[in-house]
Amino acid sequence: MTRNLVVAGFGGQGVMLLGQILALAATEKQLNATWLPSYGPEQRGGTANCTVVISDEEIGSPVVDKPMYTIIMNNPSMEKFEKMVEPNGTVILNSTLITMEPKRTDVNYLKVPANELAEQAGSQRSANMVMLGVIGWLWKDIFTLEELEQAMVEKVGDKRPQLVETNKKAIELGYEFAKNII
Amino acid sequence: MTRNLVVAGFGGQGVMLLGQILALAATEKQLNATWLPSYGPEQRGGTANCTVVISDEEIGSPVVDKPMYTIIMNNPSMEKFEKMVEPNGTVILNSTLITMEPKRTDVNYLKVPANELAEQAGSQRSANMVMLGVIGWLWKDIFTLEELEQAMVEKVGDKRPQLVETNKKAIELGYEFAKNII
Amino acid sequence: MSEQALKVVIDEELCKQCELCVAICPVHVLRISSKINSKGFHPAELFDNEKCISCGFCAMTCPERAIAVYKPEVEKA
Amino acid sequence: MSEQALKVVIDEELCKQCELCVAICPVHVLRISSKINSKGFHPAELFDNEKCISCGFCAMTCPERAIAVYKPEVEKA
Amino acid sequence: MSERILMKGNEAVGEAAVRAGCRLYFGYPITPASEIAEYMAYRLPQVGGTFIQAESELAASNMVYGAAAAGKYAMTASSSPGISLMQEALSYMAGAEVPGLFVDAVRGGPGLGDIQAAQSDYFQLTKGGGHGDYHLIVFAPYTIQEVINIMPIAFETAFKYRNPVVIAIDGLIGQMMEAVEFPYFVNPDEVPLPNWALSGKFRHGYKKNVNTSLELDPEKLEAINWRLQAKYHEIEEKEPRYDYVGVEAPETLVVAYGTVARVTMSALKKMLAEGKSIGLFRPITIWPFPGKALAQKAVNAKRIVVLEMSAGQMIEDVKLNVFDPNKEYEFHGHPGGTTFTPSEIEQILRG
Amino acid sequence: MSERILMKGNEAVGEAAVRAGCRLYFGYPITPASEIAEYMAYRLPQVGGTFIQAESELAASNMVYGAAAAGKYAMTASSSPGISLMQEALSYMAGAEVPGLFVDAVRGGPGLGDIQAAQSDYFQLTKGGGHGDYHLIVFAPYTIQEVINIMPIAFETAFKYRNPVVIAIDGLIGQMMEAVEFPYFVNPDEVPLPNWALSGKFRHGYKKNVNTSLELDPEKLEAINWRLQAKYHEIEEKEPRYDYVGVEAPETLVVAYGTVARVTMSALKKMLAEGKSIGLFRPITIWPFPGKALAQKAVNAKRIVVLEMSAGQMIEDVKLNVFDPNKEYEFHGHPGGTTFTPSEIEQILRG
Amino acid sequence: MKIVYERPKTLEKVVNHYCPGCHHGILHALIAEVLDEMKLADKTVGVAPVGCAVMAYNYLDIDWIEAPHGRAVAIATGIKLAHPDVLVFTYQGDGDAASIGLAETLYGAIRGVNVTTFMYNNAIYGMTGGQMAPTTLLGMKTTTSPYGRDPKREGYPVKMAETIALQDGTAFAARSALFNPRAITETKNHIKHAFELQMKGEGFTFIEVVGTCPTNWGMTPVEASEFAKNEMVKTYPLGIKKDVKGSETR
Amino acid sequence: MKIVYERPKTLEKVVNHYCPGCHHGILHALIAEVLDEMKLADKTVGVAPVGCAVMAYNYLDIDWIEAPHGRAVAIATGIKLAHPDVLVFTYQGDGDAASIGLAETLYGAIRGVNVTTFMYNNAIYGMTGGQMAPTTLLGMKTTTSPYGRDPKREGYPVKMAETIALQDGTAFAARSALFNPRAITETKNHIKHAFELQMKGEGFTFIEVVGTCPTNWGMTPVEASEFAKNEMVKTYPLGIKKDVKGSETR
Ligand SMILES: Cc1ncc(C[n+]2csc(CCOP(=O)(O)OP(=O)(O)O)c2C)c(N)n1
Ligand SMILES: Cc1ncc(C[n+]2csc(CCOP(=O)(O)OP(=O)(O)O)c2C)c(N)n1
Ligand code: SF4
Ligand code: SF4
Ligand code: SF4
Ligand code: SF4
Ligand code: SF4
Ligand code: SF4
Ligand SMILES: [Mg+2]
Ligand SMILES: [Mg+2]
Repeated sequence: MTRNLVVAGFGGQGVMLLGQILALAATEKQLNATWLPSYGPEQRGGTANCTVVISDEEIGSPVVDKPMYTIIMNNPSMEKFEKMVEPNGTVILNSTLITMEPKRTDVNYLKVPANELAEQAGSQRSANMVMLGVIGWLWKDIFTLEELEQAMVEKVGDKRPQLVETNKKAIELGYEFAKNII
Repeated sequence: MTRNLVVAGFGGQGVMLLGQILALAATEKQLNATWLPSYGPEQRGGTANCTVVISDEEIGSPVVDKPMYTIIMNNPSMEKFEKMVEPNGTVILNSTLITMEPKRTDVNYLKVPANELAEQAGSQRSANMVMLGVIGWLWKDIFTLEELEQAMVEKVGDKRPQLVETNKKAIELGYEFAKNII
Repeated sequence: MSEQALKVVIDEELCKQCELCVAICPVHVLRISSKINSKGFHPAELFDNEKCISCGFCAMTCPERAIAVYKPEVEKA
Repeated sequence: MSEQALKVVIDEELCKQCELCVAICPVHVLRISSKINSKGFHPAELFDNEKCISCGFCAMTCPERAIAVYKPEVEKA
Repeated sequence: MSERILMKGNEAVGEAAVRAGCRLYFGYPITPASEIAEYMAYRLPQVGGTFIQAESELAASNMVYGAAAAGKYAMTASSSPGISLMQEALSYMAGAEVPGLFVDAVRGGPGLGDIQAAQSDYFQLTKGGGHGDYHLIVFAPYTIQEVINIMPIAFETAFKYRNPVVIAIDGLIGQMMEAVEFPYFVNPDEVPLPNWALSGKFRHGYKKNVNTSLELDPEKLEAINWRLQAKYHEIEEKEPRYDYVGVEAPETLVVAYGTVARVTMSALKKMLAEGKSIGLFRPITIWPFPGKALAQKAVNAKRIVVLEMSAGQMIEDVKLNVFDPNKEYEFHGHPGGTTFTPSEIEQILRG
Repeated sequence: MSERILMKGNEAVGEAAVRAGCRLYFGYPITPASEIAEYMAYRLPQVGGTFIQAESELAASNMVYGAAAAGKYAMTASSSPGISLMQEALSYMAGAEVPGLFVDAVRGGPGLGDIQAAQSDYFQLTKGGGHGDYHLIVFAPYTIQEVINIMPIAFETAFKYRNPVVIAIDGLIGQMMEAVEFPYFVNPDEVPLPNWALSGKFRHGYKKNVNTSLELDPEKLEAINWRLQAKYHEIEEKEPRYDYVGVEAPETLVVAYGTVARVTMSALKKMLAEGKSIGLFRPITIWPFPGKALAQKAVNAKRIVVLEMSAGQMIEDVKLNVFDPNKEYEFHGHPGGTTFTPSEIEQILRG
Repeated sequence: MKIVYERPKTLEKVVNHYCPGCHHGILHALIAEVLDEMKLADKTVGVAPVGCAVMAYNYLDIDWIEAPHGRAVAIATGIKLAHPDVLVFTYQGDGDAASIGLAETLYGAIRGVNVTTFMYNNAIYGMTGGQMAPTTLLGMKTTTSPYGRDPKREGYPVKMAETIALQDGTAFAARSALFNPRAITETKNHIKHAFELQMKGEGFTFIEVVGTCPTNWGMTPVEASEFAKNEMVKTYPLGIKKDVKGSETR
Repeated sequence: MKIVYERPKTLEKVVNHYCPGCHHGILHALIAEVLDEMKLADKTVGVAPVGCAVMAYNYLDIDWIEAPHGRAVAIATGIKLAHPDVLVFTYQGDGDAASIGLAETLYGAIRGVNVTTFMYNNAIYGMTGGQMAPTTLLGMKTTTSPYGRDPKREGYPVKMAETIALQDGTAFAARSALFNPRAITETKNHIKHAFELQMKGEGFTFIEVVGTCPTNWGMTPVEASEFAKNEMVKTYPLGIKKDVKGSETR
């Protein structure tokens, strides 16, 4: 079993954290995982993305140019990453912010109103956690919802305990959303 | 025609100057000449030597390890350079200061009381010029006495005009000395 | 001079919403607007042209030099 | 104390004939000797032990620390 | 037993050094190595160690020089332009036989360049960026775990041969996260002070310690140099490290190290699964270069493919060691901080 | 017509630079290069030029960087440890495409070493002692006259390719005297200011000049690097220089440069006179290395003898370019500042 | 309408890369204003540092060079001696000018090179993400002084303006700031004065500018400006430290 | 006979390589005397420079390291942090400490490193044969200021003791000399005081020692000492520039 995923968006959208939580959850399960960040040439602001690879074997390249899954949080990232996804791969896009129309026919699109769901959970800033929930459903063969929440708490709990509850709710909303539309 | 010569002694004995004057005299005659200094590892004081090559052809190595001629001004240099001279070569030694006995049988020794003759000329410091006169006689096929004196004046005249006369006298004494004993 | 001529003109695309101009204005006539520019910033705006004394402090302080300031001529003449 | 005991002892092999000691001696009892050491220097020498006041200035000044200085004990006791 | 923790490469460099017994870090910030310094600034005080932010890379490298000459495990980390500024110190340390650990998080050059992962310091690190005949021992790990595994070896090797050691990584290894374990913890108090250490402690009996790279007598300096060369030859005999994945005597031999080797892995495994006659030779030490092993692996190879994130540097060592004009040498490079992608490599390997 | 004058090598370096049109010298003293600075300190004020004793080699090299970026012939001279300190500036200048002349009077290393003639900076100079993929153009003349002949070419080449140029000499060339002539005198006022020069003078029409080696976008930096590589390839095609003395297709091919080549001359001529099948291939540029010409000369050679005042550096380029395992490669070296003697070389060549 | 303030001509009309509220932008603008007023843009070369201002060359419409970290004054010296009639200034961070480049900066002063150096003192390494600078205040937490700068461990803040003023080749050395219109005006006066002295060949001119780094100080721009005004100036007192032409021209 | 003066034990009994009359030898001896008196030879590491004193390691019977040119204080910092209980001093020339090594030396003071630096100020580069030093007096001819040092061309003499004194991490900074017994005694007192401060962990201690270079000044040793006393001190006034424990211990 090997899964890989690219998460892309603006610097402030928490795409790095999303990836780290997945890598952490995998590590806790004694799976192998790599998390690889990539920042644009702008020193501040601008777009950012990270690549996560999870596997029960030794991981080859942490660099992935044809990801199986992508989570895309904004238009510029849609421009850049939509075309990279592997044929038959899955594109999870934040339909709240992405106005561009999907262009490919050989991949599966999953439109998630991430910011809206996050707002329901308590804060737009948890849109990344909604997406975590969505991936959680898609990868339920690997993780339970609890395992993902647990990893989130480990990552976030110490520094910003006040976010834990909102995040949990966001993860669950994402999970439910995915469950219902798939 | 190619001649080479090593001049060796203490730092203060003017061995470098002697070599430079020969190189200069050769250059003025449109011959080729190289002058190569070598200082001991001591930064100050200690022994020093220079190698002069004069030729009417293009000069190959300015480094000479088996010189045809050597002028040796003191005991430590005798130790080091006597053995290097080419078989049938000529060792001109300063008999005023060198107490060591010549060891080789395959070279010609020329003992010159350089300091004494220099004293006669006016200053012990002109011992190097005595040796220049000796070489002048040995290399009379190349230089006239006047040419050597001329080169000496060019080298020394500007900086220490007061030395010119003494030096001239020393060169002449050396020349005469060589002429008489050979 | 027409009443409408603005004393303070802010280039919204240059503005980075730092609020230094807002904080420095001695008569408090600047604020952050609800508009959004192409970089995602809400630019500053002048909300009371009348009260503005054209002191230029906002322009001097603006790190982006997004502000131009004008003074009505011969107003009191 | 014997009259002959030297107040100033110079290690001739260390001396470099710089003359700093000669110049500094307040009572002028040092000079450069006619001896020659293995490096070719003429070492300094004390030529009037009597007059030397054992002030130590020569030793302090000597860059080679070639000088040792002694003072007669209880001389005036 | 040590546990597996998800850790950033740069932090793992710091933690590995601490666990290897290093308590002295002297550094100057530079992307993408700054996180190593930052980790050490936070971590060393916890274990009674000292972190110093030096005024420059010149100062940092000379502080390492001093601390290592005093007999202690000491290190610095920097990136390409900073490493250029350390060349004098490195040449001195090699000449005076002082150990010391240098991490180079190689970035795109020349000049200020960019801050992305690169391998274009290969020549600088392996041929001697500084003056004179000397060598640095250079490890080029390809995963965070390998960085960790190498760390104690790096210090030990430095001290064993009294020679500076470099660990060459890049921003990709430094910034990625992966689960790692630290199977060691060396108590620095138990590392004996070598008897050449400057400290006054070995002076008893008037055998003072003097550390210098100066020898004004050329004959003596030549003798010292031949002695150093003998040491380097010994290192070339004993210390080359490499890894090989592939069929026994491949037709296509790929040579790559560090990040490039790791990116190659995916394509390689795919092709091996397809039964292709291919193999990846991965130098772990780039000096000493594992040339003999490489030549052996290359015996049957028709095609030798060298992949570097540079315009072509290691390829010279590959050719010098294989030294067979009847093979096809193929170079693919990315100078300037861009990285190979797995698909690109797959395409290259499929030829 | 120029007259023949007996001159010291180091002074000739200075005089040649002045006559080539250089009016800006920035230097820091170091044996055996100090005399170049001393000559310039005395000479430049006579011709309206400027001599600056910099606070360090870092400063000196960056002053050259600034002055050359301003479009002027500028230079410095140093020796091995000082050259190590210039590696960052050299990498930057190559990256930002700034010309500038550097003289390296190579001395024995590593570290402080000694002050005698050596050739152990070959790797540092030719492989890029600094970081990143770049090359310096390196001349290695073997007589004072050749230094003089090369000087204007060195400046022109630097400006033509906008790349730093090194003239590698050593204390032997620098301190010896020989009769030389200066067949040129360039008036610097007649050298036009290139349009990339920083000065404000080319700014009219809002096309300001910006000189930088920074490019944070890795794709763009890679493109810049490939462009630089194309330039280097062009230089490799057009600018290699060498000299050859010997029979047409020798059995024994000797490869040596600089001082070693000169010392070899005596023995070589003797053996040629004896009718031996021998030849001396002498690279005048050590980068670009005249590899094609060498390979051609080596076609019939059984034995290739490389002589260097180092522990063996150029030998790698010799092997890479001849690239034939069926020849015998023989290396003889003197690391540490000692020089070959003519008899020693004769003995080596006679086998 | 009379123009009270318009964007200076020499300031290129592009969005710079500085963080919102960073004072680097103010200092850029002041230099541009003075160049406009003195009509010098056609005979000026700027030297950009390695630091947040590394791309300053994109913002002022003059010739520029980007120097290696810390070597700006050496680069400037080379340019100035190549073209003695050209105005040359270096624009540097505190790390660039006072840490890695300390020797080069001081030698500008010792040698009395006719160039002007701006040192933007934000008490931090901005570009590399908030490490300690030589100017970091005692007690300040940075990524490399995570326990707060303790002089026993991390040494003392370096006082560049004073140290430069002590050197005999310095014509002008001052420390000013940008936290309010008065400080900004003062800084602009210094710039003009320094450029005038340079054009007259009086020697090295140096302006240490107390700025801000909202991003790495973890403050809003307004808070950062306040911090500069209330805290920074305690360690870095503003004022002219040396002026060879003080009485004449001011 | 009572001993007034005997060669210090820590001064090795070898002929040094200094020129006759050079004050380097006096400074060596004073350090040796203090080490003897304080019984520190067994816990001292000296850092030799590149300069005439490059082989100082042959003359004092303590552990030594020979640093790259100018980097002595950085080397010393590394040693001191490796062995905080050991006395560490650097012995440097003026070129070494104040030109190429200016940043490293100043950072000893800024950082307040517990080491002692001796800077032998002979206004020249002795080892390399008489080039200009940062400390060369105005008007002095050297091989690289052949027309006499002119501040417009060659800049100004650098005042290290004062510049070091200005830095907050400095515990002691003084300038003294060796041209007569009184100056020598004063220098020795400084050395002892500096070593004491170092052992107490008070910070950086710096002693600039005005010396001579008869060889490159073209003077006899006696003339050179006179020149130091009469001319050097005009540019380099002797005295204590800073002493954190001045009142207590002196
Ligand atoms: C030789 C070298 N060392 C280190 C760096 C990394 N670096 C880039 S900017 C910088 C410091 C910037 O701080 P400062 O000069 O204060 O400017 P600021 O960003 O705060 O404006 C450093 C250390 C580099 N590029 N080159
Ligand atoms: C990097 C480097 N640059 C230059 C030199 C050459 N060098 C040796 S000593 C010296 C200066 C010595 O002067 P100073 O420090 O004043 O000591 P002094 O000899 O006068 O006692 C120089 C420039 C060197 N060895 N290394
Ligand atoms: S010009 Fe003065 S009063 Fe008007 S908005 Fe700006 S700061 Fe306020
Ligand atoms: S100061 Fe400038 S950038 Fe900041 S909010 Fe006001 S207009 Fe915008
Ligand atoms: S001890 Fe004093 S009096 Fe005696 S010789 Fe020495 S200096 Fe002169
Ligand atoms: S001071 Fe010392 S070295 Fe100099 S002359 Fe006197 S004894 Fe000799
Ligand atoms: S990091 Fe700090 S100094 Fe740099 S641009 Fe941002 S706020 Fe300004
Ligand atoms: S050159 Fe000068 S400083 Fe050096 S040993 Fe000789 S006199 Fe002393
Ligand atoms: Mg800063
Ligand atoms: Mg000196």
